[in-house]
Amino acid sequence: MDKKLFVSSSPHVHGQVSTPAIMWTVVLSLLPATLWSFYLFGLPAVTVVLGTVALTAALEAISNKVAGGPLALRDGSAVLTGLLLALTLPPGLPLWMCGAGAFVSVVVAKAFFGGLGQNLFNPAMTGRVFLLIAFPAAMTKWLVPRGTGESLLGHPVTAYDTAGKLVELTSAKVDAITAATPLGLLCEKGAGAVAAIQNSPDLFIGQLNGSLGETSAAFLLLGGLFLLVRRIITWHIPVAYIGTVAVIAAITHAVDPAQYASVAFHVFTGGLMIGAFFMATDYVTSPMYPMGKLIFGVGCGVLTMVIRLWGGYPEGVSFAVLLLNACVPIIDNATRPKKFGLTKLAAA
Amino acid sequence: MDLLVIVLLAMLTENYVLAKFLGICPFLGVSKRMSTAFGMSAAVLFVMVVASLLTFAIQEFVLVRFGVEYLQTIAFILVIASTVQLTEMAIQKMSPVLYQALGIFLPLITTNCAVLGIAVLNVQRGYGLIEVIVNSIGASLGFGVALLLFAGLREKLELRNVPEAFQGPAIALVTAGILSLAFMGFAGLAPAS
Amino acid sequence: MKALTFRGGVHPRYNKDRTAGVKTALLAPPNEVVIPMTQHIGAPAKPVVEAGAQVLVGQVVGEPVGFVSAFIHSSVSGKVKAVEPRPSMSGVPAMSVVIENDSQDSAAPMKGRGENWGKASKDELKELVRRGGLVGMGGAAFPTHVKLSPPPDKGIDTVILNGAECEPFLTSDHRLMLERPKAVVEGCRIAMAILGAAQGVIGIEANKLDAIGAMTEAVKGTSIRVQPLEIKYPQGAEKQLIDAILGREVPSGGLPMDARVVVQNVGTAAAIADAVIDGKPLYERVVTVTGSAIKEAKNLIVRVGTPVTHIVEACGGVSGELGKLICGGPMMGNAQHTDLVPVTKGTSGLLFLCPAEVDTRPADPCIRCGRCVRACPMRLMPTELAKLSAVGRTSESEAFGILDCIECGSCSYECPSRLPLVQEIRLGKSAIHAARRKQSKK
Amino acid sequence: MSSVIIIAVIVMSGVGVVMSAMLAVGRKVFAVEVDERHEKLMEILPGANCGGCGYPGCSGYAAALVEGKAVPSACPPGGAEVSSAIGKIMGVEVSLQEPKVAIVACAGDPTLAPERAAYLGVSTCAAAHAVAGGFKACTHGCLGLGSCQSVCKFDAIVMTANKLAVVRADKCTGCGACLEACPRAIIRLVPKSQDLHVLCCNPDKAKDVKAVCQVGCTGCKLCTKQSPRFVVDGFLARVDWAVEGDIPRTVSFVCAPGAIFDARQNKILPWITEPSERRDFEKKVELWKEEEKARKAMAKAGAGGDGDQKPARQPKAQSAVENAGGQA
Repeated sequence: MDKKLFVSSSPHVHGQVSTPAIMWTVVLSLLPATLWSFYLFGLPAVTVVLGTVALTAALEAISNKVAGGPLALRDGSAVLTGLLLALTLPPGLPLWMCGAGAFVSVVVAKAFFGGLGQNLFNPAMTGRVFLLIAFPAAMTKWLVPRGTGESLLGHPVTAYDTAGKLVELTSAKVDAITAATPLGLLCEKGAGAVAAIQNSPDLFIGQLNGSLGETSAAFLLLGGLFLLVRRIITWHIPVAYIGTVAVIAAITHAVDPAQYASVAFHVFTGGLMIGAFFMATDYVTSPMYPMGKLIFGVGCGVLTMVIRLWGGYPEGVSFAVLLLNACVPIIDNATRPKKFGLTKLAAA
Repeated sequence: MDLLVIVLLAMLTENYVLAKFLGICPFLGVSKRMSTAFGMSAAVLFVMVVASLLTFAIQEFVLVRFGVEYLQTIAFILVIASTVQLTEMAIQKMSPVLYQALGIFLPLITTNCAVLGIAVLNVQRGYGLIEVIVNSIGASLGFGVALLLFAGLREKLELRNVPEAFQGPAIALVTAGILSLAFMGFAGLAPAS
Repeated sequence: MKALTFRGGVHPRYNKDRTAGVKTALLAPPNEVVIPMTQHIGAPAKPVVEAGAQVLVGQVVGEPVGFVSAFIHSSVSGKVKAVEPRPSMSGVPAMSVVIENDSQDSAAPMKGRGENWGKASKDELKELVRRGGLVGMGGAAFPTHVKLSPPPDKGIDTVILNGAECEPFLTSDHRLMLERPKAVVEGCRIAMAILGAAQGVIGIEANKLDAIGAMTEAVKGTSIRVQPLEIKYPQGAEKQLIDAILGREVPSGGLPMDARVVVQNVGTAAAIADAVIDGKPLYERVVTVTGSAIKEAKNLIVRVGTPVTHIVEACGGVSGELGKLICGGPMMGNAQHTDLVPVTKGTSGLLFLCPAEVDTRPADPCIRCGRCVRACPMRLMPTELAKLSAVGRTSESEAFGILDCIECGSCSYECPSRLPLVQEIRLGKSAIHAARRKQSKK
Repeated sequence: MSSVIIIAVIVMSGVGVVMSAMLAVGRKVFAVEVDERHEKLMEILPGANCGGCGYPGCSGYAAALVEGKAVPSACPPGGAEVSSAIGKIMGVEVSLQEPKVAIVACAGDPTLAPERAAYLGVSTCAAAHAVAGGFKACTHGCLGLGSCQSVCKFDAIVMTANKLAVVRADKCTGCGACLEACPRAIIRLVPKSQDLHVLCCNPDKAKDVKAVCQVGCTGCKLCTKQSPRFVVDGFLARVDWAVEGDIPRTVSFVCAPGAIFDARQNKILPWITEPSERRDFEKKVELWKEEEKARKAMAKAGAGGDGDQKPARQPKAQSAVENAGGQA
């Protein structure tokens, strides 16, 4: 034999799934919501999304270069982080702020820890929370979605104006009015202020003001289901998370409808969908075992609702996910499955 | 309900480590192992409650009575230092392993600003005896939660490929920073009294 | 009947079509065989012939040293050329008896008990198995007589024959069940008689319907039943097989006999029948020769000690370039650095992969996706164990059950980052064993 | 004004008295005995936690010393200095041992001892050794993945450009950590004062060794003619430290494959590929040969006063039967 044979430890074959494939699949699953945000918010949305993704990728490339490792852009994780971050930002956020968020996401929360797979906190959520705390004004300046002039689902497109009044958008006249989000109104004025929209299909379709990617529960759900079907994520975290939010909303709404909003309102507004399907399920920063995933989901749900209902911030998804990220080591330690040979002992 | 507010405030919203940035020294020092962190939390719980009670007593019955409130800081430090000494002796006797693991950080609770902080805060807010106890328990629980979460994270960090430049305290501080960001979510949770 | 299974596992591409329908053929013995003394788990056998001696087919050339060891027989007749270390499948040279084949195939006298073996005592049957040099033929090569001698207090009630053959590419057991079902059943009955077990079960994966049919036909009138199993790897791993068929879990750290079961490979069962009925020792076996780098894939009856090069010639040679040569299946087999090594009793297959099939990409970092955790049939946490092993934190990995790992390879197969999890775990296990040995020496 | 000060002083003193009373009681209740020798020992131990003493770290060694379980001379990095300091603290006599250093007994880098397979997988020596018996044709040769280097706490092991581990005798403390790390057990501890070693562990016959390595010991026994300290077991030469005798410097060039290592050169001839360097080296060898001849002649003339040369003695160890009396 003239050429040396390869030798390696068994197994000698591998499955088809690869890390880059997983990352790009998640990116793909986010595309409907992204495109919808382009349609809804127009150019400001395109700028924020493309700008953030480009900046994230560039920062990742630089970090890799500095760390001396191979250029790992191929694995798609940087693009995914950038896209996820962008989708949690309000349309029209200045690009330099997007860059600051990208820096915190990719460099501080990820590269400092050693890059892909080494971070303890979800990079996109870390970036968003940083921006929220550093630039509260800019981060709560919401654009009114594009008035289509035509109604979807048989009634006119609506949005809140700055005074918190529901305005019907009858034509494509407004492109840049600042407005409050439904959750912001709920936080400030209670459930009465959002009564009109509480059970509106707009919540589901997402013709509302809010962060780019979080407005449309429908498209996010579509992406999430795609990931479930492709077995990229398991049902545990999304079901536990959304379920917990629904249960708490149902109880509080039943107790005091004037103070607390309905289940549909809580489930379909804010960042819950994107958080439950895309942020909380991030492999690196979520528990490994089924039981742990359920605990994680429930924990996220409880904290989200605590912050939404009684906290100072209108939305609690990003804080809740980060806080539960911090609990992952403890959850993992506590929920290790019983190994084979300990559960069904052969009856003597 | 007021007491619950005090606990939540002390534990989460005004978390001594992550929101007020007090007691960072033991937070970074003894958070490498879960077991040590647990021992430290217990020690801090004991010291905080005892020190709060003692300082409360001294404030009420000595400093105010004799009109020497300006001696507050020095008197409190004396009390706290003695309490810590006592705790140290007790731990050395009862759990030599924990004593070894805590090392220098045990005597350092003496100068731990968190313990002094709570004693001073109790006086500033004019808390009564029950409130003092509740507040100190809440604060030490908050310290414990932060320390345990952080210890769990640091245990995991040991198995991750942190770049050499960031290993050790550097990455621990970055982690603590992000954890602190996350705790900001509790802002406004329980309105300050 | 519903196909049974266990929790966890993976679904690799089976790639069995190329040889599943190919009838087993006899391979003419080579001009020279190299018979290693280490063909089994346990102490190496001691060579009992010297260079220059004349030997017959089936003559003992190596005697066991101690209880956990096995007889080794000549697979050809001819002259012993040398007794010296030769390259072996373990990668390091092993003491071997080299025999020049005189092509006479003159056999040593074989004394079996014939069809009325039922009259023989248990010890007599066990001795026949021992004299036959039988070892587990599924790959692990554990001496069979040891497996058939559990402490009497174990109360063995079931013998399970492993016909799952869950390793991709391999079809030697499949062909054996089709071509010699009676021998398999007889072997199972003998094992049951030796162990005093009332029940016999032959577990076969549901993708081998013809084998299920043939075996169902062959077990008629016996207390043995055929159990179809779900198509999943590692369905044929002892502990998983017992769990699937009987719903019993072998306790952690225990052996199948702790669940009152003895598991034998179907090939071993046939060999038991040969040894007891005909007195024929184990000097040949069915080997599946396959893979994209071999011209003609075949199931061959190969004499022990036949060099791989001889088999390659018989299969039309290598097509294109050879990238990897694996002894056994792709999930648990061992890569070889040369084809100059001889086939042993435990060689169930030879897999020839072309260079394109060898994954040379470097591993990505672990992203904690948990696929390995879901795949692990022992319900361990492979990625965590691998990391702990890599940094040498053995006490923790031991506490998390690293010693329970059966090294089936499911975790590494599933890993999207292609991390060498099994290799790290294996190293961690051997580090623990080494530390224990050191401790016991002190 | 003075009353204020007095009150303050009284208050603080009062508080202090109460607290110290509390502590005094505490001291009684929680009294713990501490052996202060432990602390003293910790001060003098090197603190590298290398494990060379066989205990978990310096603290473990100190504890074992205090308990009387360990001997004072067990700290290899500390050497004689630390041993005697320990002896002083513990109040015992210390028997000094000759300091040892590790040596990698393999000279066959991949240019001299070829690789037989392309290894893929975990990049540690133990891992590679376990896969198909290692990727090197010689199953006793250095795999060159640097596991010994990574366990060395003293930066005493360097990997050559050709992937071969070499110990730097000046930095090596003889703690033995690398011995454990090497899956092929080709690192051994040798007396620090010695600088000629056989760099080969392959016990196979000459034919088999030649097939896998250009610098492997073939067991030709030429070296035994040079010095009684060389012993050939089977087909592998080694230096027997128990045998007294001198080793002429030129011995490393008698060895046909070049498996004998001269630590003074930190190199063996086959490693030098640069032609000019090779020529220099060869010139040096010629010089040594001359020196050696002169020295021998002097010894023959019976110059008993030669200080640094021991008179040839009869070999004491029975293993040196091969001794041809090359020096007498």
